[in-house]
Amino acid sequence: MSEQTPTTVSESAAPTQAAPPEKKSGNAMQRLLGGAAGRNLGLVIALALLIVVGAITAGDRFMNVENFLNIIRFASIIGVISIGMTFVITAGGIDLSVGSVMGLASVVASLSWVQAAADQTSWLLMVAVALAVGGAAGLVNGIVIAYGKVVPFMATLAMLVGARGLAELLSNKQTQIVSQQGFLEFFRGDFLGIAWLVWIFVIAAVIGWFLLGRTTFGRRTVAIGGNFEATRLAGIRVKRHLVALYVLVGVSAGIAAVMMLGRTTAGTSTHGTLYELDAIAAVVVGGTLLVGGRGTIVGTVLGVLIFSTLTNVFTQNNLSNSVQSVVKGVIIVVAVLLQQRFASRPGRSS
Amino acid sequence: MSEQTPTTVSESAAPTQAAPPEKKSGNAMQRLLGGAAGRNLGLVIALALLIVVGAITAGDRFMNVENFLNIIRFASIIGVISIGMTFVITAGGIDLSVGSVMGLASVVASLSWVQAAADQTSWLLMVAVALAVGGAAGLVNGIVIAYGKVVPFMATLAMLVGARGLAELLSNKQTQIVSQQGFLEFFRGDFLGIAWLVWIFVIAAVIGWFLLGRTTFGRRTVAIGGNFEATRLAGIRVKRHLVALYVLVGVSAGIAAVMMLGRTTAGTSTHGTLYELDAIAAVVVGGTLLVGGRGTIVGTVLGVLIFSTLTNVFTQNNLSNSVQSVVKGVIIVVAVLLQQRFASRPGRSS
Amino acid sequence: GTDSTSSGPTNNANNTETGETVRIGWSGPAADHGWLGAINSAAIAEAEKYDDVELVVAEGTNDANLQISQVETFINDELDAIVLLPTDGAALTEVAIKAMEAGIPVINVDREFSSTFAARVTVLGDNYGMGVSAGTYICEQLGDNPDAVVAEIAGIDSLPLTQDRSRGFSDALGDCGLEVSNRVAADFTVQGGEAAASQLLSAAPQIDALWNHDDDQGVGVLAAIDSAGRDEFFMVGGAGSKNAMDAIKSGDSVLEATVIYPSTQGADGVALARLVAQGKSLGDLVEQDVPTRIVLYAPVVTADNVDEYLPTAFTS
Amino acid sequence: MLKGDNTASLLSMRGITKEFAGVKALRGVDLDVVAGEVHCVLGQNGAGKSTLIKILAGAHQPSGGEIFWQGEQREIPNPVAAIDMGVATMYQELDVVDGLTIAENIFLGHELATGGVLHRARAARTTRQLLERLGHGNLSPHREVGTLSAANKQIVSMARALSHDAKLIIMDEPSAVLDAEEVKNLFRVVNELTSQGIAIIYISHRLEEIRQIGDRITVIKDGASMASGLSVADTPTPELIRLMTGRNVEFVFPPRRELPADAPVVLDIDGLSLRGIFADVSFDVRAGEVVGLAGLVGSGRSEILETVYGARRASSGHVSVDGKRLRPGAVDRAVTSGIGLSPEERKSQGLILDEPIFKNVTLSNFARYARGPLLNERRERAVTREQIEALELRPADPDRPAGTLSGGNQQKIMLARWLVHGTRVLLLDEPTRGVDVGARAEIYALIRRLADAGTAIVVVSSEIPEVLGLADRVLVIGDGRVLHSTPATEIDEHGVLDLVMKGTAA
Ligand SMILES: Nc1ncnc2c1ncn2[C@@H]1O[C@H](COP(=O)(O)OP(=O)(O)OP(=O)(O)O)[C@@H](O)[C@H]1O
Ligand SMILES: Nc1ncnc2c1ncn2[C@@H]1O[C@H](COP(=O)(O)OP(=O)(O)OP(=O)(O)O)[C@@H](O)[C@H]1O
Ligand SMILES: [Mg+2]
Ligand SMILES: [Mg+2]
Repeated sequence: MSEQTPTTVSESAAPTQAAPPEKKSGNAMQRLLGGAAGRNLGLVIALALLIVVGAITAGDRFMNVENFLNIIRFASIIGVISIGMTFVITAGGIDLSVGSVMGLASVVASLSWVQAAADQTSWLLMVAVALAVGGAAGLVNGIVIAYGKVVPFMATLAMLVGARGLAELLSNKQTQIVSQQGFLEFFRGDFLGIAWLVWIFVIAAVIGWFLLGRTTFGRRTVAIGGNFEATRLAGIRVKRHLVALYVLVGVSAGIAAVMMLGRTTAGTSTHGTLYELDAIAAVVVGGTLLVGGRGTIVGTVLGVLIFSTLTNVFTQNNLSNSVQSVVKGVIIVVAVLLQQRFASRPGRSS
Repeated sequence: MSEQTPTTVSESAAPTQAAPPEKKSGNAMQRLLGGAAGRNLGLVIALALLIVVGAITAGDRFMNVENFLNIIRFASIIGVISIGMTFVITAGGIDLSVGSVMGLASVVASLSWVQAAADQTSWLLMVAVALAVGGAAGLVNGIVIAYGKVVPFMATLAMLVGARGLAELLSNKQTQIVSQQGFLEFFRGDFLGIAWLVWIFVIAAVIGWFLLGRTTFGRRTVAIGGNFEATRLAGIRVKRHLVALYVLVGVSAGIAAVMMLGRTTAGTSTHGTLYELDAIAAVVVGGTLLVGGRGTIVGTVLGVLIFSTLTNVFTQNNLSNSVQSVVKGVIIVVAVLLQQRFASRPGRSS
Repeated sequence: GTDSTSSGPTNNANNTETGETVRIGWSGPAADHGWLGAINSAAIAEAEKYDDVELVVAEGTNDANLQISQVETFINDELDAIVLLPTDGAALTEVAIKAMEAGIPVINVDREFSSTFAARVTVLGDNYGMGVSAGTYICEQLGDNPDAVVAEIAGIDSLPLTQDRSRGFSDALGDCGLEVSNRVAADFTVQGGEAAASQLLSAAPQIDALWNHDDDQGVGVLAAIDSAGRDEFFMVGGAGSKNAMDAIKSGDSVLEATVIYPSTQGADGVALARLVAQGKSLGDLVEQDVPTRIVLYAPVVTADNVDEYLPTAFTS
Repeated sequence: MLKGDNTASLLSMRGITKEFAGVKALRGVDLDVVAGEVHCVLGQNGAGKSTLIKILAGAHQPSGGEIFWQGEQREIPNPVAAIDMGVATMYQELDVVDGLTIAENIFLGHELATGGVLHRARAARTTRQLLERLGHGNLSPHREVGTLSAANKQIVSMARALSHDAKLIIMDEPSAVLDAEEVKNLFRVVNELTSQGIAIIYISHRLEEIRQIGDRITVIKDGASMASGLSVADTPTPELIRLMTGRNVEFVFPPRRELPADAPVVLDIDGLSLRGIFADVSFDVRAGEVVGLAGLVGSGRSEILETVYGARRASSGHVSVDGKRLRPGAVDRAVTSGIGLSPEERKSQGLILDEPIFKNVTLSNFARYARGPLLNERRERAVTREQIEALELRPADPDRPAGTLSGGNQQKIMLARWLVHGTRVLLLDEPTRGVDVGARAEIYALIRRLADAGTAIVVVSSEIPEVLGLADRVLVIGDGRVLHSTPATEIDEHGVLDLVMKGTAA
């Protein structure tokens, strides 16, 4: 081995020559369509199509302000959960327990002694209890996942089963009626003519959008989903962040529980059954990658609206749940397929 | 360059302290415990503990042959599904649609005209129809996943929703009674004193074990789960293989549908609800990695038996489902944690 | 309650007396719903009334496979009788026959088996009758208006009992020239009732009468009606929960009436199982044996008679 | 192209082009290989070498051009077709399945089986023979590949190539993860193969290897062939470099500077051990000093760096920076104390490939530019642009996803990350692995510049000349122990190898 590679660049080097050809410039329009806007455009078109179908088949019954508000009210609870879910999925995780935790939180917050205590103090106590239950469940999930290193799917599956059982035990399998007046008044009231339920959804969406896209918290979330090990080696406390994420989605389930209590005036262990699947479907159809590393709150909101509009169009047309299920299945596959077409970047191997 | 920095190199390092390059040799016992046998040993101990608890709390009612056969009969349907599920999970996929496909297959196989045709020919026609429905659903899943490149979670979630809807439409939401005599006679009967249901489970387990561990099909399944791209580059037609895997799990759902028809003498769209979660829990608790690359049929069978014994012990002791749910949640987490301890190799970074 | 059976004048005067101890198995669907919860607790309470009954409870499930396994456990335990509220009547028929063949009488409650050989006694709520009662009540209120809009919120559509209720309802409405204009199905949960009702209300801007199959999901239905601010119609409930009866009594909601679907069927089943197992007969009847089929009455509760029924109402 | 022209050749690729979603990776490449030769393919990072061989291996489909195999035009629609044709490939990214055993990996895709039922004993026997042929008879065929070092994985990959009845074996940078001893071994096998008439396509950035083993050379630049079928003997190295890079590169390491006598100790490692991997490692690094860790692959050098960094928790011993002890197993503390690690596996441990360059550069300290929790991407981009200027990172677009850059430029992102963070101690694990000659020179210069500015640097490299040329002081590591510590000027390659061999034998 006489020859030695060690080298220095002679100063005569033409600097531009070394650069690989500029690949991904494209024109502005292409970049836009390939990016987030393009992905959301697909969703907007899908939603618009659904609305057209609704308008044609159900006419004025569909195309009126009250009905749209109805759709949004209907979307709001699953919407809040989906926003929390967007964060964990963006970080490469998943939370199957959201529905069940929501049921548990609704039960605990409507226990008779909690309501009695709220009567003594303020209805905010019930809200606090629901958020605390959600947060605590999330904390357990997060610790088991981050420190116990149990895959999120299994850890939260266990929580799904366990929280539902706990909710049944606590409620004695009975529906608990909310009679706390302050609570009912607030959550059944509106602000500027729009139900509080809807405001909560809107506020959660704005906060979620801001948190994911504009803050250090969001940056860490995306980084963890993109490459966990690299993020850890960059000196970010990934475990602590993971715990925070599961607490976040737990709290969002707690908020959803409060909304559900307000909307149905009752707390029961059956609240939230299968919401996890609806939320995951909305998040992924919205364009968040299930493997992590890319998440979009706007997409999630559109995903939620698409599914709730679909339900509304079906009901307006007196169509059965069964047909709706079949259509929903097809929509999920087609939407994910389209997402992938839109999202396929140059540089991805086939 | 004159070197002067004080560097302390302790030559006295005990030679044993430094590990030789061949790290994982250990002694035979260690190797056994660290390997598949060790993992299964943990499951066997868990099962034995459960049986002891059953024997102490329920005495002779629990400890008798008929009761054990009862447990196995109960386990057999979810068991067959779990064996199919082991294959897709080993390959790094998942199938959320098994329960719903089982419901659909049970409905189609018990449609009145199918039963009438079976009366004309043979009860095997009903079996063939159920397997065909399961296989067809699996084929759709497989094609969407392998060629459409939709993540398995979403593709099979869509199938979960869609197949249930289709089953409801076909059955008109009514429970269809099986009146085909040949079919009923066969499935009511037994062989060597043991119900056919149990035999089917045993045969499926043996075939599954052989297929996964002793054939090129199984080897390739493990390889795909371990490293998809490397397997593709090794000249394996990975897409075709993936499709075959989803057809396999679909057919196993079809077999489960036949067993369910035999056991309940009725086909309905509600058969198999939530079986996907039970099957996934059994497979993962059994030691198959959810990320793929390692699968064990023996573990899966033990996982299924643990959950069904648990249910039996609870029933024998008059304990409520709610408590059972909580216990089940805890068991899932603890089992996965233990699995990971057993499976963790020396030298793994923390 | 079965108290009325205790004072039979005939050869059955000994019905309340403690007889030989019998072990009775009880298995029902998952009590994920107020009515089913009430069924469960009423059955247990009934068993506790008797010194000679030991109730073995296999807790509810919605999986036919598991319920079959539970019944097999009962058979294996050689219990004296089994009370079974099947998650699906047809699906549990086979194992019920097996129990009967093993000499264990089966009392079938609420959801009927597909074979008469599967049960010694069948206790049924009258689902068709419920629909008829609700339809008839609505006809009485709206009879003079042939264009009235009648809406229906059903329970779980795949259950035969839901189909029976809907059939009874539309048959009764048909008699007065009405029909169901909007129908949605919920799932017997509060959440499902709320979701279905809010969608229904937006689909039907003007309603005259609404029948909701189930008072438990009715909590959600009423919440939805309230948030939509709708009160142009009246509503009839189903099952007869305490909440519903309280609302009827107070008269400050759209809920005007409810059709009872007794939540004491399971308790009846336990009482009958005891009689059958001890070889006793039904008081007040002349028959030597317990009859094979008992169909319960589905009365309509309104503000006029609500006080009469409140004590039997179940807490959802 | 006329068929007749190619009858003498084994393989002939003509005018191959390849476009990835708008990216022209190949713009017309010709490659001719005759039986029994070692044909080297040279080019800078991103020139298109791997793309070309992936087309030949059936892993990619060409956008244009023709392939002739033994004179006949062929389509290679998938990897199966290539293997059937007689082309076996060792890919650049390790292409083994971790969960399978060595034997299972070797026969993956062409399992020894009858009717789908495996012959496990026969596979184990054949595997043992193959491993012996490669000089690794000590490896058990039943060992799980996931527990092997990168070098041993490369051996498995080679054994797999041998297990095919191939006429042409493609080796894409096989030596990148091998040390000097292993490379010798590799060349022995290559010679054996060529003497049997098997042709080899050999890709490497180490030009001295080309000189040692190669027969003919094809040079690719920016996706087009610059020269085809040059004879190794007749082409001097500077000429090759000029063909590859379009400029002249001299063979010198940047000059060392005398370390000031009062240079303070920045990093102090005392009795550090990681059970089962290395034991009792002690050394310190002063401001402005470059310490190199030399040793064979698998000697535990990467683990030493990772443990110093806190990515693994030491079983005993401690690490201090500026006299302050670090908490073991806490990467975040290490980073705040001023340590930075550029890990061995850039792609899996270093970069978030889908994220833009600037987010990768600021990954360790984006919070510093944030106002409270609010990100300030404008400042992040500005800072990144400064680094792009300083390091001549190409392309100079902070928004380009990191995954689309060449290996050398990806390495520069890692360095930029620690530069913007302002680290006092830089741990570099294989900083030039897979990096081309030109970029390599730039990285060497950069490392020296950093040291001169007072950074304490630890470099691990499997290329002993690189360690000797870069470092002020060299620690020789063998079997998880520090065997020797000496100024770099007082030891040569043979000295290091002697020490390592003795250490291993002991
Ligand atoms: N799947 C892909 N999608 C898009 N672009 C790609 C893909 N694979 C490679 N490229 C691009 O093609 C060009 C050639 O890459 P290739 O990997 O062939 O280079 P190479 O010569 O092997 O470099 P190295 O020496 O670093 O291995 C690069 O610009 C690379 O970014
Ligand atoms: N996860 C692991 N499980 C078991 N052994 C491991 C693991 N990681 C590393 N080792 C072992 O630790 C030893 C040192 O590892 P490594 O190959 O990284 O050393 P190195 O000196 O850095 O060599 P290289 O030049 O390949 O980086 C090797 O023998 C390797 O087999
Ligand atoms: Mg390459
Ligand atoms: Mg290393």
